[in-house]
Amino acid sequence: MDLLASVFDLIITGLQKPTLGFLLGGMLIAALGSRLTIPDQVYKFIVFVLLMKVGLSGGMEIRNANLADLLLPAVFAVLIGVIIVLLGQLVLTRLPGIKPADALATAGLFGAVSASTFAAAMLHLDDVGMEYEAWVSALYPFMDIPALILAIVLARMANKKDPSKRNQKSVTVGYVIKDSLQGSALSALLLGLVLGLLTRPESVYDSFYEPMFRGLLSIMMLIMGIEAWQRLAELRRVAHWYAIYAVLAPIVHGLIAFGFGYVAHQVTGFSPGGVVLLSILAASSSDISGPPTLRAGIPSANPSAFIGASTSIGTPICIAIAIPLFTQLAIAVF
Amino acid sequence: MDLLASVFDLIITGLQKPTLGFLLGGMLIAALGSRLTIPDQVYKFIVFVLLMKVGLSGGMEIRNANLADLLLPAVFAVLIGVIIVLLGQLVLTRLPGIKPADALATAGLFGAVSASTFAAAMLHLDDVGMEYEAWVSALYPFMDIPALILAIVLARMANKKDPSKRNQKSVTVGYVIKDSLQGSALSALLLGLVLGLLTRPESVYDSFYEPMFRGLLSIMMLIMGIEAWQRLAELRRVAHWYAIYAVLAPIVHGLIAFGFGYVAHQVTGFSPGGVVLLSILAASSSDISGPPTLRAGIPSANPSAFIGASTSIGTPICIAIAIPLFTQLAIAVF
Amino acid sequence: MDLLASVFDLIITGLQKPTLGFLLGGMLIAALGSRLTIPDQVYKFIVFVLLMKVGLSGGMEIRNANLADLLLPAVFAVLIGVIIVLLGQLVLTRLPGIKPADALATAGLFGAVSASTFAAAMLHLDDVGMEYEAWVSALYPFMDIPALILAIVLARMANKKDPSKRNQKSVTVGYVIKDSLQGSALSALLLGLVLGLLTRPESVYDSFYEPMFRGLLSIMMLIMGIEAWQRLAELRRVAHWYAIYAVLAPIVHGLIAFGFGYVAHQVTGFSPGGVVLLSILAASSSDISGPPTLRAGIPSANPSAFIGASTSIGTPICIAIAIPLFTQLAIAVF
Amino acid sequence: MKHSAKLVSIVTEKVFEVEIIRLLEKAGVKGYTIFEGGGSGSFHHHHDNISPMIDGFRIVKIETIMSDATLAEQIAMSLVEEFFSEKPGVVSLSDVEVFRNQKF
Amino acid sequence: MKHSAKLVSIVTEKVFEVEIIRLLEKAGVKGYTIFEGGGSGSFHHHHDNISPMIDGFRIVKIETIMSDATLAEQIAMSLVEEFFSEKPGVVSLSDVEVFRNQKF
Amino acid sequence: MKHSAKLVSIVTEKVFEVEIIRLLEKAGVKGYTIFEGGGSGSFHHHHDNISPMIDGFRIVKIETIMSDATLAEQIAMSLVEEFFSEKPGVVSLSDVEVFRNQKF
Ligand SMILES: Nc1ncnc2c1ncn2[C@@H]1O[C@H](COP(=O)(O)O)[C@@H](O)[C@H]1O
Ligand SMILES: Nc1ncnc2c1ncn2[C@@H]1O[C@H](COP(=O)(O)O)[C@@H](O)[C@H]1O
Ligand SMILES: Nc1ncnc2c1ncn2[C@@H]1O[C@H](COP(=O)(O)O)[C@@H](O)[C@H]1O
Ligand code: NA
Ligand code: NA
Ligand code: NA
Repeated sequence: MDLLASVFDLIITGLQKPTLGFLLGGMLIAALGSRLTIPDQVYKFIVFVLLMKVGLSGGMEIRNANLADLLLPAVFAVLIGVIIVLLGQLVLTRLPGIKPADALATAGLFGAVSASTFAAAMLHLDDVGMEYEAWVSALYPFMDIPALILAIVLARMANKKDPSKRNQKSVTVGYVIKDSLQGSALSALLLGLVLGLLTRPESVYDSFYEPMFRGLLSIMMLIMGIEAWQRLAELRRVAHWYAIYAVLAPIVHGLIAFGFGYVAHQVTGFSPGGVVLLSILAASSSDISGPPTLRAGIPSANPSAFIGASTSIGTPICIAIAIPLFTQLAIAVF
Repeated sequence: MDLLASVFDLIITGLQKPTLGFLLGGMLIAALGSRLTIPDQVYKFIVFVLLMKVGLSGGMEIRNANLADLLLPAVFAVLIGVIIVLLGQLVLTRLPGIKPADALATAGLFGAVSASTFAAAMLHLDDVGMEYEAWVSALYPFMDIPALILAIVLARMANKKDPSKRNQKSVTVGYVIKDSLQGSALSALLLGLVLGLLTRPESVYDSFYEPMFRGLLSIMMLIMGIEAWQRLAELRRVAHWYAIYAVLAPIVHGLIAFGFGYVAHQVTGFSPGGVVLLSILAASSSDISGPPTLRAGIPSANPSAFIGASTSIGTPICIAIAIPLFTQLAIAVF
Repeated sequence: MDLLASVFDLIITGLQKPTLGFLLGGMLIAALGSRLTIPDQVYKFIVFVLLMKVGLSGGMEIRNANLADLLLPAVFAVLIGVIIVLLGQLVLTRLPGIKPADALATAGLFGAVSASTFAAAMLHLDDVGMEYEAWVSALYPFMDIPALILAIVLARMANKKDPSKRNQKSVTVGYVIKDSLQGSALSALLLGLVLGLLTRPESVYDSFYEPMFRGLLSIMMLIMGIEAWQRLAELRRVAHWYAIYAVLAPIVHGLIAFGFGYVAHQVTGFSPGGVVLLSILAASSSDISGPPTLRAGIPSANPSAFIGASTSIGTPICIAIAIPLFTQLAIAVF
Repeated sequence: MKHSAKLVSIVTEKVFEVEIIRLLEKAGVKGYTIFEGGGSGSFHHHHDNISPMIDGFRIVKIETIMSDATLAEQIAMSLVEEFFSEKPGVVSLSDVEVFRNQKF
Repeated sequence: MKHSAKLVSIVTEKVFEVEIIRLLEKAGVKGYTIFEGGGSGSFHHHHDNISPMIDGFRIVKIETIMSDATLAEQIAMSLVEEFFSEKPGVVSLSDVEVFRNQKF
Repeated sequence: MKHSAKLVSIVTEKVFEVEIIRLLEKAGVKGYTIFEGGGSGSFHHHHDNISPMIDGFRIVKIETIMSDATLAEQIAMSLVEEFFSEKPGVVSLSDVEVFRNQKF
């Protein structure tokens, strides 16, 4: 009885978190047909400020970090990205009514990383007072890029077997790496890391990027909520297996990463908060740069399927459930 | 002599308020042909943040409010909206050179509410230190929607008598309610109210929405000043009765609402600041969602007339005169 | 040995300034082909807030300033603008492969003023703790407008000699003055000055414009860095003399202005910080309103030449070298 | 293979966009493209970069290519007669050539 | 009733927009529509999403439909000869069909 | 002097813009203009003002005027056959008249 009550309490408290409130609020107003939208140029600005904040704080911390500590988590991040894509291919291609191209694009998107979900996780840890290595943000590309590359390469190999599509222009691995790093999200994050590492941005960080973080993230959550609802209509038109995959993927992927993080904790003293962030990198699915990269890399894949699964279901599940879940798990385990 | 001096002092002090300063500054630079504009996506973002701030603060207060206290002011708000439209129809249709459709669209716009003028009034009360119920913002839709509906319904009835226009598609009452609530301004306000009521947004409110309020409102005032001047050119092309109506309407409508507010003060202890805010809801005329709703609902009405009257004259009069006037009145009366 | 070490120290410290860091960061990511961009509507908003901040602080200070103190620097500002254009014409038209129209447009752009570079200089002085008259921002139009007018008038006179172009519509001096003052940058600055002078904007200044300054300037620097790199490709297609001119011009123009400023210091007690700001007005080249004014005024001039020289080389040199250089010079001289 | 088709261009205020799209979809068009802009006509001015306050009054152009010329003319005609009798807007038709006829 | 008319399309830099509108209005056009974009031609590149700093260099397209074909050609010709001799821009004419002829 | 020319209009998703521009430049076009918008077709919806998150999925229209009609048709045909076989997009051709033929 007590346990039930405490779980209920936890849910209520969770729903009262402004982050989740704005996300659900966005879904609600979209469901009610509201014409409220955050203009796309404002959206890009918000993404920029959030990622610059995450990057700067990471970079300022790496200055004093032991670089060797980064190594193991970075290797694990690559492994996790690869495992998610292979697992996704294994599962999705086996399901009825799912084209290989769509399966791989979806798996790739879930292997890649959502910067805004990651920012929400950082804020959550700040709020519950769990410490973490700010440089975990530097792991982002290590998981994101291999996942995207692998998905595109596997799709191309699948296509090669199909003679009618053999003359398609192939996208090289180098191209995908370059394209990912040049995307606006990764560029902003990496630039922030570099500026945080090499310059002394404390004054501008304390006067602008840090104070704006919470407010802009609330608007970002609203946008993601609106978007989640909008895409749901498209998702409904494709096989319902995507929805089931999207519900389970954040939990399963987060657990896999939690396991790797646990090892890193034992071996190099990776902090519990760091383990949670690594789990959220894995649990999240890309919402900004992943989709166009996959669109260009696997043009035959149906965006309604892969974006729908990720934006409409994967991301809300990740924010509403995976973030508090893995935080609680870390409290329980460590 | 002393009285004259003190009135003069009041005017000077009023003109030095940044709110009014930015409004007049906007009119000035537009009059001088400046190409300075605030981009429309930024404008939408500013509107969003202002309304979210107003909504959140209202919602957080409703938590502790006695819901019964809201009832009477809400009923009064509906009544005021209806009275303004009927009064406007009575007066405007009697004047020479004014088409019924234009008369009703103008009356509807003045019955509806300007969120940004309302925000300016809240800031004014904060500055003079007069307390008010933050939930007055929740009265917005109670005045806005009935006014718009009534204007459109009356215009439709007028059209029915005109046989050439009988086959026009009719806009239903339900459509107008839905359309109003789905508009970006009301959506943001109501979303803020709900989030303020149901979640604990204090952290994001204190770190972002509250600190940004004054600055973004100053930019909003600048935009409204520019817009006021731009529309003046169009207003000049229509009957000058619109200008006279627009000068008097904010004062007359504000006085009507002040009377209702006085009653609410006597009956339920509605605060003096609340009475001022109710008066400004009435005195203001809609600038964001009203115009397109009326455009769709009364397509034969000339936007140069109704928007010109409201944006060019009604709003500046309301901010420059009605806000300080009704504040002084409240100080004198209560 | 000690001197070398201290110069080296100075460079390292300079590179760690966030202002310069963001500028170089922008060039870096553009060089790497990043798709990160700050949307143009956001850019316009940033420019507005920066200039409003500079204007407001200037205006609030003029209230207590002795107006006679402004006179000499204002006259000097006009002289400096004129000298820069004449010097530019003298030098550039003598170089091989440079058309007179291109030479004059380039000289005009370097005679005109960059508001964002000026803002960066103010922040630099704040950071090193050197005091200055905030009203120096009011000198901006005194240097900017005469330089643009002179360049356009000289280009027109050169064209008159060319019979094939005689029937071209002439742009009058009055038109250029009006067009400059109506530009978005000067409008915002002058509006800020007027509002700072005539109203009491302290509350909104302290709660918004001042706190946002450092952060928005960092983003402005990023944009300028990206832009600098983008334009470099175009600059390469024109005579390399432009590049050499653009490297030297900020230093030479700054020195000329420093000399005038020194005289003003002796005569009216113009502060050392004021002298630095006057030097940066001269050293900078216009990036927002100058280019379109010159485009309309000298349509036959090739924008790749004049904008390339200014944006790609002049501005970075001015921020990276001229600002610290003239600050050090002021410390040494005064 | 090249086919001739009709391009129907509809210029109106954004506030009427949803309604027109609905009419087009009911009439069976297979696709359309929308652009935002500004303009000036007999009703009132629609500046493209000022007047941010009233977004719904911006101008939009809706273009749809149809292989069936008769249907295109019918749609254009009925829009002009029923929809644009009292609302601002302009409808025009022009000849284009397309490939993959089944798409239009 | 369907009428044939001429569509004049003018592509140029935004900085020249005001002047061209003034010329068109003087020539008696009854309406026009403006779109913003980007482009590339012989003068220099005009990217559609980079280079936010110099808004005036963006590309705009001004479209005006006229029922009087001779007037349309005259306007187009004089723009090309007088206005665009030294300025970037492209003018083209095409045939369209409109209804409500009095509007054009 | 008036010359007849072909206008090639290509509507597609922004994510493919760079590639198409590269193809056009390789094919020798002398200039082009790009507009952003929204649209709807057989692949999926592209709203013009919602869905800010995925900018690359917005619709763009690329217009290029060419004096050589055969080249224009060839470009259009090869785009449809090679590029748009599996990607969303529409290519159309129409007749226009231009002045200063050397520009196209
Ligand atoms: N002759 C025309 N040529 C091109 N666009 C036009 C023309 N007339 C009207 N328009 C467009 O249609 C909109 C509404 O025009 P109107 O119905 O005349 O108010 C205008 O704002 C223009 O964008
Ligand atoms: N052949 C063309 N087809 C379409 N648009 C063109 C063409 N040539 C030039 N333009 C447009 O006109 C602008 C100015 O071109 P230009 O006068 O060649 O510098 C370019 O930026 C393009 O937007
Ligand atoms: N019949 C059409 N007329 C105009 N534009 C179209 C048409 N069909 C498709 N489009 C445009 O081309 C884009 C891609 O279409 P699709 O290849 O059918 O998915 C759509 O989003 C529209 O912008
Ligand atoms: Na992931
Ligand atoms: Na009202
Ligand atoms: Na200068």
